[in-house]
Amino acid sequence: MTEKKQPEVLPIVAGVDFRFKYPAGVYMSKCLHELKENAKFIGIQCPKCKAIWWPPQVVCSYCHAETGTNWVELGPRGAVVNWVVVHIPSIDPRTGELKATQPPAAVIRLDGPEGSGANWLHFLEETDLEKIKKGMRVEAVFKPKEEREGQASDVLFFRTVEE
Amino acid sequence: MARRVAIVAVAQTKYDDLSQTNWKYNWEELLYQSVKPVLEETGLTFAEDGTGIDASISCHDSIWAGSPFSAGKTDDVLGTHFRPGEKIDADGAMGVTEALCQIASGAFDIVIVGGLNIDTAAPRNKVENYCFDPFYHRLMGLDMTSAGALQAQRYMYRYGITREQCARVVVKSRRNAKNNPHAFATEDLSVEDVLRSKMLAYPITALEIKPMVDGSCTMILAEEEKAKRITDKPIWIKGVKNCYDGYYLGDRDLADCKSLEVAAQGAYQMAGITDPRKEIDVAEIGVDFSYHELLWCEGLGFCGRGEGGKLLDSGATERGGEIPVNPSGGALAGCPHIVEGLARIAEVVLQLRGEAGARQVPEAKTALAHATLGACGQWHQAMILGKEI
Amino acid sequence: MARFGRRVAVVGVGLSDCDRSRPDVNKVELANESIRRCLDDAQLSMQDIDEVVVADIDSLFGVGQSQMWLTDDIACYLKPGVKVETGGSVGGSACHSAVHHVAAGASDVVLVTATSKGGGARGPVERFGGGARAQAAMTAGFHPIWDRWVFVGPLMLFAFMANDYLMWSGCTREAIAKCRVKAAQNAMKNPYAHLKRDITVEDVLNSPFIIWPLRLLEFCPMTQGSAAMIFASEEKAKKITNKPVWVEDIVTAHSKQYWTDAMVPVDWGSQEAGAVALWKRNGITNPWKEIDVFEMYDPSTWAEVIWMEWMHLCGKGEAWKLVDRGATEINGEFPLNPSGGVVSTNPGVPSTTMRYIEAALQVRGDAGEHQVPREVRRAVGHGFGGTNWNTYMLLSKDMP
Amino acid sequence: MFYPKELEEVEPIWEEQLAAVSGSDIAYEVGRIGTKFFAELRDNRKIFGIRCPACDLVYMPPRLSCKNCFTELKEWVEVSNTGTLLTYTIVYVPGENQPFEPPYAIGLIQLDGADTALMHVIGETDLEKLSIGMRLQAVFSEERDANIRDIKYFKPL
Repeated sequence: MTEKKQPEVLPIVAGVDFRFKYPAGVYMSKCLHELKENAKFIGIQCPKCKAIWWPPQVVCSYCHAETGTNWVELGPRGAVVNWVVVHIPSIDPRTGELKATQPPAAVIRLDGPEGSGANWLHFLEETDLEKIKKGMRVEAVFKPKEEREGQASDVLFFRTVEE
Repeated sequence: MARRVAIVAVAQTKYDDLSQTNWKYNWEELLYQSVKPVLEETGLTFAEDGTGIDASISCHDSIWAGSPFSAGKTDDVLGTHFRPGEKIDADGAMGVTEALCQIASGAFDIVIVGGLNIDTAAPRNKVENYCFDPFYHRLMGLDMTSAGALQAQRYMYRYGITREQCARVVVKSRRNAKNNPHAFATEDLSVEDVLRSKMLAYPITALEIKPMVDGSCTMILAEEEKAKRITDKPIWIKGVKNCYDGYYLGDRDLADCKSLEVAAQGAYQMAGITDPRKEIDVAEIGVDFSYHELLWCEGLGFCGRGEGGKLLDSGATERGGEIPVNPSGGALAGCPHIVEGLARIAEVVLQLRGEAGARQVPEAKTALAHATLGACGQWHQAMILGKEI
Repeated sequence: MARFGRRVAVVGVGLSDCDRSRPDVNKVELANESIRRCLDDAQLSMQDIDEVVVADIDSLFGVGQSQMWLTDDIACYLKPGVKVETGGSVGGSACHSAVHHVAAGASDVVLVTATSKGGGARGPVERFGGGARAQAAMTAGFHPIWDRWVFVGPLMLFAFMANDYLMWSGCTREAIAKCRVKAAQNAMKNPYAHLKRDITVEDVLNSPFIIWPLRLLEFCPMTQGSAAMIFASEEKAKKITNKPVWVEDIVTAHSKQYWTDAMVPVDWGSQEAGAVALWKRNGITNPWKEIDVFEMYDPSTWAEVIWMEWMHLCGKGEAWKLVDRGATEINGEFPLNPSGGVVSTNPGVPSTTMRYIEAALQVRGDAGEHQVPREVRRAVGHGFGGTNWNTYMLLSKDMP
Repeated sequence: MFYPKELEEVEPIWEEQLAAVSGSDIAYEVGRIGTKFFAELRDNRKIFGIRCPACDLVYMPPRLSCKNCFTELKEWVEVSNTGTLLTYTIVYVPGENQPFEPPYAIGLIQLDGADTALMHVIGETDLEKLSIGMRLQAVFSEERDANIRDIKYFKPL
């Protein structure tokens, strides 16, 4: 465009600050209550292909069978499968607020019955990268019962354990 | 279209206010309540040996879902793990058109379409305000209701439509909804009740807008041969067209509905319909506000311009009338955003199959399902369905 | 064998100028820019367009039901249209919709439009740039109760992917850096690319960690830009252009709701499922030999390398070695992302459309300075997006 | 009950969160067309439309591209600050981004010299006395920030 230099117009502020109610649903509610009340991890097992779903869900992602009430207990111990360390400031999308630095995030394979298991993304207590190894055994550390809210954050982090 | 396509099964949940139960079901659990019945009815699975459902389409509006990539929430129940799935970010009726094209193109034989919304989890006014451009409309505080009020006022002014006529649409809708087990709002209302309810944006009152409810609707579409094998009551899609009007409300005379006329004529032409009022046995149309039904009836060619009020007064749009409109009660009796148009298609499928129960229109052979989206009906879709091929 | 009832071809492509910010246009004007270029490319007028498919992710870009606002500027006024929202793959999903509509006979000439221009932050997060906000906006696509609180956008996903690959493949960080330098070299040849810095392997290796072990230069930028494509039926395509690019096949694969398995990574099976279907269905037994150009959606350099393996372009653990010896360079044995890829230009919504456009331009021989120095008969464009959505389009010079 | 009893009877958990990263502080770049329009409003209290020579239409608000013929629009036309009310409504319920406390009136106003109407607020009026076809005049805000609210409202003439 060959128009002469235009006066500046700042971007127009016209945002909408909106919040939604997000339901956990019956399966996840059941599992979150179990975390809160009994500090237990209950996953659900597909009756057809035996895949374990954590968090529990209504149908099996793999074979579309209904999972029903085929609960299986997982954890509280598991093994570290993969891990990363966040180096940048991030925003909590739930509140829009800046998050302080966070501990290393890891995928933990929670122990299931007969050598099975299910993966969960959570935090590690160990912050020394040198010490984190694949296969490292860890255990869930819960908030005190009175502080638990029925959230995934009722588990504070996973602590390294010797076995 | 290159191949004939039929709808072989439909299911809807009851449309209800989930906030009453503290939003008991999450997205996939709500959708699964309509997915399971269509799977059971057809006996279809997601088998990949050529006998199963080939692809899935989920329909929701990411802005009403309150998160991007919202199809993730419904993948599992629609069986898309490592399989074809698409997401239509508009009314489910557009999803049905998409499924139609996916099948007619030869890409797939059987496609499942599911749509849902949890209206009551979303702040309606804020979401609707967010749907306007940030420069000219949003800062005027517009939402769909105030925009609709501008259209209602212009329409009433130009054609002498009365507020009582608009209110009668609501009365009729509630009366019809009594016969619909999926409907939410079924109480008896008088014209006075409607007019005396809280004024939201003149002339639209609280009873003249669709209530906020939650629910889901799912259907399965199939190509000709498989459709005939799956069911002895396939319902054929005979014509469909959708159309967008311009965005700026001030660009058009709001008493017109040009995009609806284009969509309707396109669908009629495809289906070989020349006199819609005579040839269509039942119509389910997208009515977000009372005046919509009158104005859309004109755009659909059920009567002349400005005659929407008279058409209603004549009783022609009653269930026993010449051209029954919304015998289910329509969205004014409660149907969530996004599901609205999809459920209209599901309702006419039930009518054509003769499975509409107490709301059945006798001997329905050809039906129209209409959907609309956007401020003042910017987008419309008309679909003609038929019992016979 | 034709896969569809009617043959479909790409007859026009258009890209806007791409940059970190395009303050000279608002969103609909930015969409308009690439559409004008696309119509010029096809030598069509807006009246020739039968239908428009809009790709967008409303929750990320600050306007709901964006197809409504876009209508006037995307040649959709009084025309039919579709609105698609998948993930970053959405610009590809929209193309697939257009192909289906043409093949079905619903329309003859369909325009696809994808635009990325959102609102910017004003407030306490502004000093961190839009990056943190963009990551958070994408994090919002994860499960609100289960996943949002722990995730840091797709960044975290690719960091996990990198760590996993480092653990078992024997891969060197230099190989990955080389791959990033290759992207920069290609981008410098592409007038529509965003990042065109002449970077070195050292630059990449010295760039800071954003999420260990992922470095800043190994991840894609944030770009504003738009892209448009026109698809037409056989009959129309032959009239419109003497260089139609035929759509041989399209594939979409999606995966399950929860993301944790993608961090392990198990869920890259979605990339695999899509690619395997594409190769198998089209009789391609050795894609490395039979595909002349591959445009992959590479949000991170790590993804480009790792997904080569998942897409069966090479064996497990081999990709980094191929990259290391320059096999994927523009004049290498398997030109991968001659456009510079997503790591150089990432508007998000149009990113997949851009991959398809690059594949089409390469088949046409119109890619200019970044045209690969070999005969291109078959090219593949790939798209990726949340929630692990993969799209593939196989384009060919020869009519299927 | 659709699901097994033990699930249907669970006390539901739900959480209220931001929809995405939304926020009232999000700002949108207006582009060069918008810059001209809003700068004229702010600096000169003038309202500009843009003309499509092919369709002979003056668009209000101005835009880059004609929706009918896709002509790229360049011809700026100053339109009057008076116009005719095409339709209106009175908003009674509070809502997001509203310029005034309800009840207030908004309407589509076709300014003299423009072929399409602008959506705006109607002020300095008895809400009972509004009528379609009435003449209105723009009242500018004292403090103007280059946005559509630089026109405070339109008042009856």
